[in-house]
Formats: sequence, structure tokens, C-alpha cells
Amino acid sequence: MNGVHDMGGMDGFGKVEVEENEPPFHATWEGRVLAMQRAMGYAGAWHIDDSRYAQETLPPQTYLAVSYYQRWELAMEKNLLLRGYVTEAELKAGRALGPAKPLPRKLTKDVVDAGMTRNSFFRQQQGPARFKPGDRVRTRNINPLTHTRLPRYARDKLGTVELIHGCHAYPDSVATDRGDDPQWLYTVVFDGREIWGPDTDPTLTISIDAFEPYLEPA
Amino acid sequence: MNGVHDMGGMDGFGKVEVEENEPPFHATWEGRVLAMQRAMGYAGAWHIDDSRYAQETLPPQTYLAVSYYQRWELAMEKNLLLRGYVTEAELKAGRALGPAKPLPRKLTKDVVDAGMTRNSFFRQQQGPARFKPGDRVRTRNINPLTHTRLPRYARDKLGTVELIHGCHAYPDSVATDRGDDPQWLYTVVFDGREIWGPDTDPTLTISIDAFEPYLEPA
Amino acid sequence: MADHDHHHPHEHSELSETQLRVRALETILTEKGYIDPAALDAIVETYETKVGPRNGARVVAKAWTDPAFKQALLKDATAAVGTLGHVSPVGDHLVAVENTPQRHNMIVCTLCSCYPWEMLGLPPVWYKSAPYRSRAVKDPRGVLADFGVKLAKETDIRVWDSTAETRFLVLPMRPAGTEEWSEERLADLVTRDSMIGTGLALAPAEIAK
Amino acid sequence: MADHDHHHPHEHSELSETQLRVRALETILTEKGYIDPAALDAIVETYETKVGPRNGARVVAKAWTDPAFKQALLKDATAAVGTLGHVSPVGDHLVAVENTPQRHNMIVCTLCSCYPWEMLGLPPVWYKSAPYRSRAVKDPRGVLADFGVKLAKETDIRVWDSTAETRFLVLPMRPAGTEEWSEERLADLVTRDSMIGTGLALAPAEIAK
Repeated sequence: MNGVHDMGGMDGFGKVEVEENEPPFHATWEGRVLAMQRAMGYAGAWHIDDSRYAQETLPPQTYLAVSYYQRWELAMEKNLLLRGYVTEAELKAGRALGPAKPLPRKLTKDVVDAGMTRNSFFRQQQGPARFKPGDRVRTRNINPLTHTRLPRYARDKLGTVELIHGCHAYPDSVATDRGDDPQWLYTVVFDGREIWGPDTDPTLTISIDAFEPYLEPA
Repeated sequence: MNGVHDMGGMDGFGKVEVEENEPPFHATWEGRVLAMQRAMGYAGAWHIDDSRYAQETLPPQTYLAVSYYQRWELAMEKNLLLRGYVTEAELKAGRALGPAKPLPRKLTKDVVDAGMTRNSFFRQQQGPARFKPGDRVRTRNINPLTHTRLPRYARDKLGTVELIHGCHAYPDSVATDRGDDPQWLYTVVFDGREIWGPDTDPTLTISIDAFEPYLEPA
Repeated sequence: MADHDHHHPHEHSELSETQLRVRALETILTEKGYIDPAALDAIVETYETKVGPRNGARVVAKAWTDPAFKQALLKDATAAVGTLGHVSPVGDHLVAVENTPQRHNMIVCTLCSCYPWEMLGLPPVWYKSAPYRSRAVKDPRGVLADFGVKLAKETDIRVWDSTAETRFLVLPMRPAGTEEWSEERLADLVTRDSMIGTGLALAPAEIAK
Repeated sequence: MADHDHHHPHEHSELSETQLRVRALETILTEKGYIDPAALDAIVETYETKVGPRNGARVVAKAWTDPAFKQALLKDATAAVGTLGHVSPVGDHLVAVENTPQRHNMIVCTLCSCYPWEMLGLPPVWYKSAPYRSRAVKDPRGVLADFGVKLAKETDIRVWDSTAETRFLVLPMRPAGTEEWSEERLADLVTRDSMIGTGLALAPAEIAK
């Protein structure tokens, strides 16, 4: 979806402000939110792209106004409700009111290290890779209403395949509950002028990691 | 600039909500803001594209969070400060603290009708029109940091000139204090599939009004 | 979640803060001699009582009954409207676009809130809102559904994004069963939304109620 | 104007509301049996005390001193890092990219906040912020200026937008005057920002202070 989260190339957000000696968390609740998200992910409640999609579908003014971990928390509530793990009444009451929905597993203290190791996103290939490093490709002009990882600024642009990363779970399908739908993943590099126009600094190149369905031969 | 104001084609803002029997203003102050804007425009304090640009440069989260006339009010304050008509101290004090900056004229009660008639934006042509109705054109891929009226969704797209509207003041120059810089203005129409991709409803066409510098022959 | 999902710009504290800011601004600009509060009163009064979609409705009704005027309107709307004594003058850049059984037109301003004020009065809040501005160019049928309007699948839809000082007025289709109607009566069928393209002109039965 | 221009997500009322929401959520999820608060404690503790840019710094220092390791790292960073016993395991999809006098690399995630956590710890707020996400792909030199970094005009700049599960680690240039340094000492020169590409590795004089 063309949400406000897709902000690559937007102007007006101001300078990058660096905080010196930034602590890991700015409040205790931030750590709890992060840890709950990790625990629910380990439990198999939803996929990482479900979390992203839930953030993307927050109202744009909310997305921009709240802090990073507030966004996570709001997205977690959305997924909990959407997938039937908690009810509106429970969120309102602040306590469990009914039975739990079964989950594949649970993150306990003894398996925390496992729960913090990143999953692999490699999947069994469904066919040969369509492109190889050096191939010229054009990104497709797609504007799905649902989750995608092809940013707006890099659509309908001419680029070159640089790296091939194997076959990965495809976020556009995962976040719409259509399964892993494995797809080849490539790093595709673009001249900055192709993206931002002829006046762009000629030393700039930009790459995205693009799933095969985002690409067509150029 | 690629601000959040450039929202054509963005998703996630929800349904269009219609208010039945909507009043002209929802609070007295809204009418005052509108009237002040008209009065300052008539006085020659700034151009309409200066007002737009001042709104566009509000922080994106502010742009989305405040109401329409609040945005006008904030933009008016910006232009008043930027152009030296009032000072920060005056805004803070809520009263005039120093002399006024001269303005070409003043909107008084007896000339209100004139003050409410829209200005003409026709300007003396600087040369012949480069395009004529029926011509195929491609919009340029421009991403200026300043005000432009070429929306992001319609950049680097193939279209057809449909109407020619004469020579107009050019907003990109006006809003950056480079004068009227008159340019030919065209209605350019695009197939919806050119803009949003091959899956788009084939009955959709979209037009923009494009100044000549936005276009190149296709 | 509801608390976070909805921001209300019209909350009370916010409103009174804004009221104070606007009052202060008017005081400063008046004291500086830039503006005349009496002129402001007159502007507000005009928008509240004189300007409105009736101007546009008269133009549309005239076009429905006078083929020569319709032709002139579609050729040069500014000039054509200028020939009508009972309608306020319009700016130099009015364009009228005709709805037909084959084609439906819809007007939007994605970048701000450009709107044919002289013809239609102040734009409604929805026209200036993010949902309308963002969706009209991408999903006009979805927007029409929000207005309860459903067009035939084959009808061409043309969205006009008002990106310059040109202003667009939709000439809606004349409803059936109005063959003998006077201009004045026909004007009652011409809604604001029908001239933006988010609605159709009313059927006679709809105003009989 | 200042009142309107700055929204503070961390205002007090907002904060306490959020605290209550988070506490309620943890209570519900615990009562439902989905989560174990003791496991949450352990996760928080790990992020607060164990994970951090030191992991990445060790990898960089090793690459600076061991040409075979450097070659392996640039070929397959996941495998190369896996051979180092003293570094936490990383996910399957780590890619190391090398800064040279001709080319500077910078990492961003425009769509969310993808970041090589196992190498660098939690991302700083600025990395997840709209200013960085929006500008890095369009004006990386402007972003570098915000960090006080100025590159030669001719230096190629490559921005890597982390749009999939691949994670990128910048291998910064080794500072001059460190020829005889040990890996351990070199690691002190490797800042977090130098591995994101918004900074350079420190010069020896900078840590002597």
C-alpha cells in the first residue's frame, strides 16, 4: 500500500537529530513492547510482515505522531484482535476474559536465546531464477492496496541486478495470509538520476532488494 | 517538494466522510482566517502559491493533524514572519510592537467585492507554445525541494496534450520569489494504467494541468 | 486502540488555543494597518450568505435548456458565464466538462483545495480532506461508492486534478422526465456534488419528497 | 507557531497512557498463557546489556587485520561471521559492503526499520526516524552533513535500502596510523555509525582524547 510509511524521497521531515549516549530504551514500557513482540513472534502468532502491515495501516497521522515503540504496540494490538488472540473487551478490561487461542509454542526463559535468533527466510525454490547479476531490469508499476516491499520511489525504474540472495518468503503474500509463496530475491541497483531525475548528484546509486515479481526484463 | 500534501494515490486515509448540511464555517475563527487571507492577498503581501508553499513546509505530522483552516492560519503566520510583516515578538505579545511594512494597497469595506474576485493568472507569452492538443508528451522526472505543481504520481509518465490554457504565472518560480516566469499551461491526460499500472480499471483516465517546463516531447 | 487511532483536531483545548491565536493575529494585522476588520466582516458575510452552489446550478440549468449556451459553455466557460447577468463574475480560467452516458467526470485537487468557488461557494470539508484528495485519482469508483453512486462498469471515468489555476465545473446529465421544466425549476435538481462529479443531478422524484 | 510545529510523542499524559496500555497488554497476554514475563525480563536484559555494536566492531577489526577473513566476509558475511566464536550468531542474510576511497556505502530502511541487530544492537532513534528514512535515499550527502561528515565530491555514494530480510553491514575504511594495532585495539575505532555508513571509523587521535 502507498502508505505514509513509504517515505523514501519525501521532503519536509527536517534534519536527522542524533541523541548522544542514547540508552537502549527511553522508558521501561518500550522494552516490554519489544520483548512481547519477540515472544509472540516466537510463539508463531504472526509473521514479521504482518507486524509491518499492521503498522502501515495505522492512520497516517497516527503513524507520524506517535513514537516508534508506540507504533509497535498499536500494531500488536491490531494483530491480536485481527487474529483472535484477544478481544476488544479484554483490551478494555485490561485482563483475560476468555480462553486462549492455541499457539504452536511459547517463549520461556530457558529458550530465550533461541527466541532472539533471527529466523531464516530462505525457502525452497519453485523454479529457476529469472535474472542473474548484470541483467538490466525494469521494476514494475504496481500499486497494491496491501503490503508490498517495493517502495514507490523505485517503481517503473530501470536498474541492474547486482546480487542474488536465493529464494525467500514473499512479503506481499505472507502479509495477506497467502502463505510463503517463495520468490527469488535480488539486489537491484539504480543510478540516482534514474530515480530522482537528471539534476541528481551523478555519484549517487541506490539499491533495493527486489523480489522477482517486482521485476521485468528491460 | 515531495511533501505529505502531495497525497494523490496514497492509501490509508479511509473513507470520504460527508457532513450533511455542512455550514460555511464550523467556528467563527475559521471565517476570520479565510477573510484575513483574502485581505492580505488583495494587499499584495504574498501570492497564492506562497500560501500553498507555506502549508507544504509545515511539519508533515502537523499538516495531517490540524484542521484545514488551522493549516491556513499557521501558513499565514509563516508568511507574515518570513516576509517581515510581523515579528515573533508581536505574535507572542498578541499586539503590534513596531512599524508596519508598506503594502501596495488595503482591502477596505467598499472594495470587498473586488477583493473577492479571483485574480487572472494569464501572463504575456514569452514565446510560442511548444505543444498542441493531440501531442504525446512525457512528464519530467523532477523532484525539487521547493514548491511545484507536478504531483509525484504524474511524473515520468506518458500522456497526451488535450487543452491549451494560454500562458500563466509559473508557480514553481513564483513561490521561490523568482517572479511570474510565464509558461504555457496544458491539460495533459493519462491512461489510468500508465499511472497506476496494468491492473488499473481500463475506464479510468486522469488529467493534470501541466506547465510547459513539466513536459518533454514523447 | 481507539484512543490512538483517532486524532480530533477539534478538541476543546485545541480549539480555544486556535481561537486565541486567530484573535491575536487579527489584532496585530489591524494595528499594523494591513487589514480592516469591517472588510473582514463583509467577506465572512458574503461567504455565509451570498456565495453558494446556486450560481453553478443556474449555469447548468441554462445549459440544459439552451443548446447555444451549452455549446458556448463547453467552448469557453468563463466567457459563457460572463454573458449571464444573474451569476457572479468568475475568474479567467473556468472550464466546463460534460457528463454523458459514456463518460463521467470528477474534479479533485490532490495538492491542496482548488475548487470553483465562484460557481459552488466554499468547498465542503470532505473535498479538502485527505481521503478524497488521496483516493479520487486512484480509485474514483470507490470514492463514488462512498457517495452512494454506482456507475455502469463500462462508463469511462475522467478525473481532473486541479493542479493549476484552471477551475473545473462538471455539467451533469439532465435527468429524465424534465422535458417541460423551466430553468428555475431545473436548477433545483442540480446539487453541488453533481457539479463536482461525486453525485448525479437529482431525479424529479427526489425533490418531490 | 512553535506550539503547533512540534508534536511531542513523549508528553507526560501520553506517556502514562501508553504505560498503562502496555501493562494491560502484558497482563492479558500473560493470563492467556501466550507469554512468560520472566522470558520478557531476559529479553530486555539481553538488549540492555549484551547486544551492541561491539559485535560488529569485532568483525570489522578482524577484517582489517586478516585479508582472508575480509575476503570471506565480503563473499558471504553470514558464513564468515559464523566462524568467529566470540561473536553472536547472525541470521542467514547478512551482507557486508566495503567502503573504499572511491566509494562510500550507507544503509537505510525507508519502509520500516530493518537493521543488523545481531551486529549492532538496537537501532538508534534517528535510524528509525522519518528524517533519516526519507532523506537517505535522496540526499545522502545532506544526511552525512547532519552527522558532520563530508566526503569528496567525486566519491561515489551507494545507498542500500533494506527492503527485504537481507541485512547490511558497512565495512568502514581502516584509519591511517593503525598499522601495528591489535584487533582488540582496532575495534575501539569502529563506531556504530561507521558500520551504518553515517560515520567514519575514528582516527587514533580521536580516542586518545
